[in-house]
Amino acid sequence: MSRYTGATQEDLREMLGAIGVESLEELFKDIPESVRLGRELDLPPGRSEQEVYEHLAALAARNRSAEDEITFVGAGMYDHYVPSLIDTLLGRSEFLTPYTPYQPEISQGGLQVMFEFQTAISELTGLPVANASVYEGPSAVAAAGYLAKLETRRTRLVASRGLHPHSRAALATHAAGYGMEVVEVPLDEDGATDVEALAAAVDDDTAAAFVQQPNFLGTVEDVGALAEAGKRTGALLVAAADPIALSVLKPPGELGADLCVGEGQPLGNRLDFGGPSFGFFAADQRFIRKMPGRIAGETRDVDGKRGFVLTLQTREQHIRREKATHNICTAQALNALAGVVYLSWLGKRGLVELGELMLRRTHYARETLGLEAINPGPVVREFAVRVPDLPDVMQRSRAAGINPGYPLARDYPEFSDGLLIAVTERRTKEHIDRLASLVGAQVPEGAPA
Amino acid sequence: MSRYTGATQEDLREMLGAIGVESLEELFKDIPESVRLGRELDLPPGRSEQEVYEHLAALAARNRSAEDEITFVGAGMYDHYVPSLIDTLLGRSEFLTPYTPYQPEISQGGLQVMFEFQTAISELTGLPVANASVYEGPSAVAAAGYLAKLETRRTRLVASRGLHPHSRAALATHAAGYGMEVVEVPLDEDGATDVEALAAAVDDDTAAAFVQQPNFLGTVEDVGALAEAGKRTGALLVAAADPIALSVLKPPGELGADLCVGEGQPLGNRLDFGGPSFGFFAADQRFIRKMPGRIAGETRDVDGKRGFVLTLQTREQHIRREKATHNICTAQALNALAGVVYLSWLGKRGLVELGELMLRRTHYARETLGLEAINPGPVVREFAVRVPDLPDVMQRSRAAGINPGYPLARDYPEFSDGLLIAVTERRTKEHIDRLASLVGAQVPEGAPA
Amino acid sequence: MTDDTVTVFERSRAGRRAFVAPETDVPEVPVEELLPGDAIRERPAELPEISEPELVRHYTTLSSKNFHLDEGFYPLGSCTMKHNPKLHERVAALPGHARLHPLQEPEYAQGALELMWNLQVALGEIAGLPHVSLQPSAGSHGELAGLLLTRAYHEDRGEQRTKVLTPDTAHGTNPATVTMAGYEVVKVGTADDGGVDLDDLREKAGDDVACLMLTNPNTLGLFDRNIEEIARIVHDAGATLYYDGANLNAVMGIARPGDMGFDIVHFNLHKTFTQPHGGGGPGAGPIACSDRIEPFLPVPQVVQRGDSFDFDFDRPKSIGKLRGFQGNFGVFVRSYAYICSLGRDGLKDVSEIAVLNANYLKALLAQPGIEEYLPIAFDRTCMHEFVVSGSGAKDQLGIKTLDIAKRMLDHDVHPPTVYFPLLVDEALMIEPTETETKERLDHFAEVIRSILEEAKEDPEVARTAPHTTPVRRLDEAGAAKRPVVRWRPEADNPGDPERAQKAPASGSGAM
Amino acid sequence: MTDDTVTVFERSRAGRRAFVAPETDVPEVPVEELLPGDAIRERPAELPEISEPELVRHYTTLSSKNFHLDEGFYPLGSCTMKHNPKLHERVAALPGHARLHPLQEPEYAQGALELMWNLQVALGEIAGLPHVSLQPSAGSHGELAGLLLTRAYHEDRGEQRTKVLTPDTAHGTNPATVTMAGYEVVKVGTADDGGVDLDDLREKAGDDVACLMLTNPNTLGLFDRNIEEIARIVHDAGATLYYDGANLNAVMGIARPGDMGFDIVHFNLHKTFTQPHGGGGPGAGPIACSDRIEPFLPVPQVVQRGDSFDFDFDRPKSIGKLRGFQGNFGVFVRSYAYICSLGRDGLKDVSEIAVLNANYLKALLAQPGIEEYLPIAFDRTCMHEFVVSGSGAKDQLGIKTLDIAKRMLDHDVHPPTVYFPLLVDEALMIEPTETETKERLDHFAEVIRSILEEAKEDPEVARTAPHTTPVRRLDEAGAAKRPVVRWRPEADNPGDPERAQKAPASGSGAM
Ligand SMILES: Cc1ncc(COP(=O)(O)O)c(C=O)c1O
Ligand SMILES: Cc1ncc(COP(=O)(O)O)c(C=O)c1O
Repeated sequence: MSRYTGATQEDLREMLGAIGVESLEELFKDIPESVRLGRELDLPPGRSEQEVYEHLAALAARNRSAEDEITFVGAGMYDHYVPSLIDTLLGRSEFLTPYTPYQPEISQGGLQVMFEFQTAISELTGLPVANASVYEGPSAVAAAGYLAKLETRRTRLVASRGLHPHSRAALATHAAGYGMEVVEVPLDEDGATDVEALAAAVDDDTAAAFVQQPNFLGTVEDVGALAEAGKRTGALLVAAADPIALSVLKPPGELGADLCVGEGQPLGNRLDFGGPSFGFFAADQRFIRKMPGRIAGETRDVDGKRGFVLTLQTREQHIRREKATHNICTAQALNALAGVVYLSWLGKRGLVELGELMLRRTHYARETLGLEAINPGPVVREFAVRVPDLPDVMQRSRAAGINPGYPLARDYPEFSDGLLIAVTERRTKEHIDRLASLVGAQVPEGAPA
Repeated sequence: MSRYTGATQEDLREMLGAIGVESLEELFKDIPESVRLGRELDLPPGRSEQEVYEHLAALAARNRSAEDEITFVGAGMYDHYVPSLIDTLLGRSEFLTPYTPYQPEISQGGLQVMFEFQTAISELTGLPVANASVYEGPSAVAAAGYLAKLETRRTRLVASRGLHPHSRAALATHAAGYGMEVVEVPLDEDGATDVEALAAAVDDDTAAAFVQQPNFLGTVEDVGALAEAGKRTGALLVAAADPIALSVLKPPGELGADLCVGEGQPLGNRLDFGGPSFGFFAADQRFIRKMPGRIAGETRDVDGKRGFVLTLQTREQHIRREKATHNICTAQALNALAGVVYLSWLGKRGLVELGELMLRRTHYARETLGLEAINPGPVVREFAVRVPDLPDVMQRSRAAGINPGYPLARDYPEFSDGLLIAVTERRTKEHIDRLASLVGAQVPEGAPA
Repeated sequence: MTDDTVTVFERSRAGRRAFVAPETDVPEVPVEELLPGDAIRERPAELPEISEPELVRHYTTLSSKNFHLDEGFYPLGSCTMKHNPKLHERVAALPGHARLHPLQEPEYAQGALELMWNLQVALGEIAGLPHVSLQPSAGSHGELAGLLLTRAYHEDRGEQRTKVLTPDTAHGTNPATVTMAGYEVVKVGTADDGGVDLDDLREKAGDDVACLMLTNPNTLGLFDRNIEEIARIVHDAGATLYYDGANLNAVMGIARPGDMGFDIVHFNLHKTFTQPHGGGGPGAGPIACSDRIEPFLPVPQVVQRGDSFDFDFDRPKSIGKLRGFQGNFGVFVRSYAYICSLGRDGLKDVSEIAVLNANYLKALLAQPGIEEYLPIAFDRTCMHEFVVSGSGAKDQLGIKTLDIAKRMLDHDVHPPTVYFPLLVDEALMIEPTETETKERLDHFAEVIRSILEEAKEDPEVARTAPHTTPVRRLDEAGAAKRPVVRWRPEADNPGDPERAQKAPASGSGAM
Repeated sequence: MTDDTVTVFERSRAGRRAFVAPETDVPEVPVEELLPGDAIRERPAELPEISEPELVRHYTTLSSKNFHLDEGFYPLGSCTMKHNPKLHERVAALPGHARLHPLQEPEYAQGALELMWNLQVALGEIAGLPHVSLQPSAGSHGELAGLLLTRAYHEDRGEQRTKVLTPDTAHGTNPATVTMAGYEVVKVGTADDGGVDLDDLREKAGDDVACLMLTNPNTLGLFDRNIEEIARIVHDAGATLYYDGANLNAVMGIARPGDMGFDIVHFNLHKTFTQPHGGGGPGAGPIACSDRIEPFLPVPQVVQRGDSFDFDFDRPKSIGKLRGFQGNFGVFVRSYAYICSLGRDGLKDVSEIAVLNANYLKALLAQPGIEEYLPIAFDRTCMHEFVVSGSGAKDQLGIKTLDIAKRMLDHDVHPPTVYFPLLVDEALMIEPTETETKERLDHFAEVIRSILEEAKEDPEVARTAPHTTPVRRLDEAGAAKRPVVRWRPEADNPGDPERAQKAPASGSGAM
């Protein structure tokens, strides 16, 4: 008997008796011998909690985390400080262990959290409707593509090259399923989406145009102009956005975006080597019945008391099956809880203070480094530069305990010497100055590693 | 306004108005100018959560903890594995944040935990009555001395040199207050308490005799014989005990001890550089009304429903004031909770399995090291050996990431080359073999550091 | 103030704060100099202003209105609500895991890659299919991956197939996934023994069929004895056989999908491998597949090179990426810890006890006093779960399955899954899981018995249940008719005690 | 099973386990060969046998029966129930703190020693007394330390003093400590303004007096305006003046005990410096003192040597050790984090808002409809807390302070401290703390008003309160008469539903 099961020998006897069988074996008689495993699984034997802890701690020790080095890597996930109260609240079994709230009367906590989360996302994005979360950023972009298909019945999707490479990849992968073609729009020499090219790319069969604010290089896009260009032929404008950047940037909803989606990790979620986090999905009112995923709504109980329920479920797979607006079932409720707690912790003024601090440190970093900028225009939390002999510089910097950023070569061959540098409130002036001393322009060629 | 206070400017205005004063200043008018500070406190300004975290993390990083080295140091506190569910349960605000349960109707959780804790301690010690915790081990020994004084009105206390040095020190410090003299009984050549010497040391004015099981050197004492000798003249026999060792050792209560007290840290509490942990205090039934500290009792409510309350409070300071049996008020409830959860986690069989594992590893370690034993007799979790050129050996061992044990010189000048080595379930055979390769007898003289 | 339905937004008071910003250590350049005027946000997002103590209280109080697994029995059919070991939260929170950036070079993430590799190996062994991708975010995402793989596989062979078969007992995500993957759903009937109707299958398994999606044991909790014949039919038609792994908890170490003939499997790590549900996620839906499907797996794949590990992006036939980065690593950590804890013996024990518990509870419900009202659908030896029909209670007691479920809420147990699977009238789908004790199962049967007996006296109690919960039955129809999906100041006046009286219509999100 | 008063022992079932032992990697020598026969335990301790899931549920369910600070208002007078920041749990749990062995050599514990040093410096500055020992385990332990220091100080001067003065308003630990420290208690009266009766003090402050123990503000929440005169009298008598720091929350950054003339101070880190109470500890009671007391401080002392830190054991005049090791370090970490977070400005803000909140709540209770029944004792501007008397309610409404307190339990607020201080008839001692919002204070006043109004209609409701709690009023007299202080199998038949009917007498611990 394992430490997680409770059946004692006595229980076993009584229970088999009540069932009316002789042995556990008998319970599996419906499984044809020919498909039985007939041997033990080829796995190690079970271990004590202590031994498992030691094993996983040893594995963890072989990773170099943001606790072990000063990292300027971002590119979609960022090393923000996660306040302690998030650990405390997410650690409460009341939030951690329930299933999706199918019984609203005993799930008001989770349902109200969803309602509050939707409100916060709606505020951030400037769009009236938000769902209770989707998986994460790039698949949220793909989900937006599917909504555009359902809405317009068109077959083309146009995506800026400023959209996160993973978002473009996920969009293409999913579109191959729902039968749509994805066309890419290039960046201009300032590292912003080429507005003319976008205008030219959309045609009468284009269901949606995708941009990202700020874009992958950190460039602040002219979303208004892109929306105008992208919606020229009746396509939807989908803006992927960094929720923290929306502290200081105009909400896409106010600039003509029909949908605003994105990666929620910066909002109180850990890096976790890429997940779990959450994706957010906000839309204009007219899409409310085409949204993917869970949506909590306010209502009353039979006594007139305020309460919350999962609503508009006729969109969903468990009711609508093949006609559902999306197949998502389990989403990211716990991560979304972290998101709304984080936003409430920051508060109306705190979010702006955080955004402005990041903004200023980002520009300070770019100036201090003094390297050739790939996107010289305004940036919010991230920027791209060209670094002469990047590999050596990376080497030297990492040897000094600083991870200077994400090399662009894999995703942008055109920027083979490009480095994407991200700043958060955890990267202080002192960190930035150390970075500059290692990779900055003034560093003498071939300085000692 | 700090992040922990809620008074906005508007609140301030309204509240001062309701009070009928102009300013906050006015509220302090009773404080004579002459004793006002009249300047700012000479402390740094407040900092953000993130900055405080970084500061404390930096301090923590400058300690070498049991996470950073393989430690064989014990001497009163031990590096046991603390199961994860203890973190989860102790982290629940419902346990973490309430005060002492003065309102039983809304404190049944805490009160039942105390009742369960008392039951577990009673089981371990073989004595019928246990309180809900005292501060920690050595002060629990001192508290036993005070009970002995109240009970016998005698003025002498006799303590074995096998009693933890801190217990002997705390006993002396407190006894100086309640006006008692402490006499020490030496150890015999086997590192056990000298029974004859104890018998000789107790006289008609002796209130209590103190022994420890196992003693500070790890020696398994003959508690039965010591009890007989110690109680010869009507003194109480107080046995300090290691609760984990009582997994395999006969409970002092079954061997004639009147009181059994000890340090609770080994029971699911962290090392925490020495505290907080808890002290346990168990006694024979006849002392129930002279016990120190809180005691939970079972009772019924007006509807006949089972419930728990703080009981026998007429012993306590808040009722009895100068006639109280002890001055303790705030004790160690949360740490005691960890203790009873830990014991329930181990369970009836698990505690024995743990004890036997430790016992076997301890003897394996002593044999494998092959050094001259200071206490050659039976030991349970700890043993003392003589180590030629101890300082160098310590050096070499620590350089290799192993903390070989606690040098006895400070507390036992007679064992200037003595090393006290502790084993827990976290110290594997492999750890022990590595220790042997560094400090064992077969290590060549002056091996390279 | 103490109205426990007040949102955090309504608790806001201008000027309060829980957050204090780190000092600005760089020049305080005006925002206007750093951003183009028309890009600057004009009005800040209306987030709550609240102190830390009140923020903690708000969410702590909300949490206490949730029923949860650490509180009691949670036999939600098809959801495998097993105990979530606390160790898993500890190891997932280790900074080496929790603060590891997803783009850290493999060289500096060897521990994480080894963990993923070990988990892949274990899942492959459990499924009997050698190739694993951990990338999908949940079960339904894994299903989508499975159909995208199927499409890629057929296209690679120059075949165009347009249909996917799903049994009428299938979970809703199956048909929904089929549509999203660009296929047409074709339903296959269920035979009298609860298994797939073989004749119907033979008839529909033409060369336009790309895949049959099946879960075995199926959603009735029954193991399909004809699984080999089914596999033969599907493969003869050139289609793939997809295994919806939501019910894997029944057969670990006993029978493997790969050995049954399945080509592709998804796992629900948040079911079988005990990732806590979090009130609706996160989860993870890794997939395992056979050699012929392997070339099409998503990128990147974790690969072993000598005794180190790396990501392989160079997979020309890959369907690409399903999401960002490598998947829900934090979930992998927990499920890997689970597999390490249980090991080969423990995993088999899990399935044996899960099946024992289900059959024992089924036996308890087959007693007079219950069975007349809740007859067992397809009464056979079940696997990890079973389905009863509320038809009897409806006809003889005048209480619906919904009423029984709602009345359970007053008894502090979570109701089973209701009204699913669809082909069972007034269905109650019961999955106790292996981590429940006999006492819990006995108690649950007693609760059902007492509800039925109470209904004989007075059905109204159940019809109007629950009576002891934070709220009672809620107006779901009204919520859907005039959806209020976010809080708005004009609708809800902060702290206004009368607010609870207001009609839900107010605050309608119309804009 | 679901009886929520069943103990963990009663849930035990032979054969269950939550613990799995690490493998035995050393020879399995029989225990008999390692231990003398008569030392070996014969029957194992009767600990519960229970699986991890049920263990977690047992204690989670128990926890939910506690009222707690993260749930609501907790104005327990003299206990300073302020918010416990969650950051403190995070930093205390860092392995560098939590797994640091107390006997680690200072060389390898520099971070811990620096933290203790910094905390000592901060506490010394706040108290206005330069020398600090962090060793005492709680306030009462600090009091004992203070009197032991006083004794050592006088003995060092060859003086024998036998008496210690305590005001009649003193907390119970003060007189209890006096006795434990081997002194005789002499009570000093309280003047009409709530301060120390100076004449009485002058009379009693003879050369046999070792110390006056005082808290200022005192337990009435009043600052003693005559503190300087008091200090003069005490010092003229050659006695020490001891400051019970439980009420320090009122004066941080505003006035310092040292500047008032106190020689020795204890701090309650679990009050003023927000260590969570844990349902009755842990806490810590550091002491600060003046130069003349310093030589007697306990060992070891943390000292700074250049830019490193060490323990000083070589203190010939020291009173020795009060406990093991260095004190409750984990508590120090939290309180140090608190001081770092608030800083000089924040600490003063704490005291100002604490006093503001107390005076505001006092003003609310001075309204008609309340004040007639709960007149304020010694009505002056209060500091961080104040005391009202239930005398009016008792005479005019026939409900006692206890009834009012119990009725509050039905309103989900924690009652104030009751029946203390002793010199106020039917006392209610109310300390809101600075972390409460105006809304909470307003609500509390409304609760009191509604209870009083309800009592006018029907006092029985309060007399029989509480009505909505997990249990109702409990038989405390019976519990003390026939104490049952541990569970016993013969008394409580596991899982027996009737057990709740049994008389408490059964299971009496008589043996
Ligand atoms: C049978 C079955 N298939 C698929 C799913 C979908 O899995 P997920 O919720 O992880 O997307 C579920 C989950 O409810 C299920 O029960
Ligand atoms: C005024 C006063 N003095 C002393 C104490 C005792 O402090 P502790 O409980 O930490 O021993 C208290 C705590 O209730 C108190 O309120």
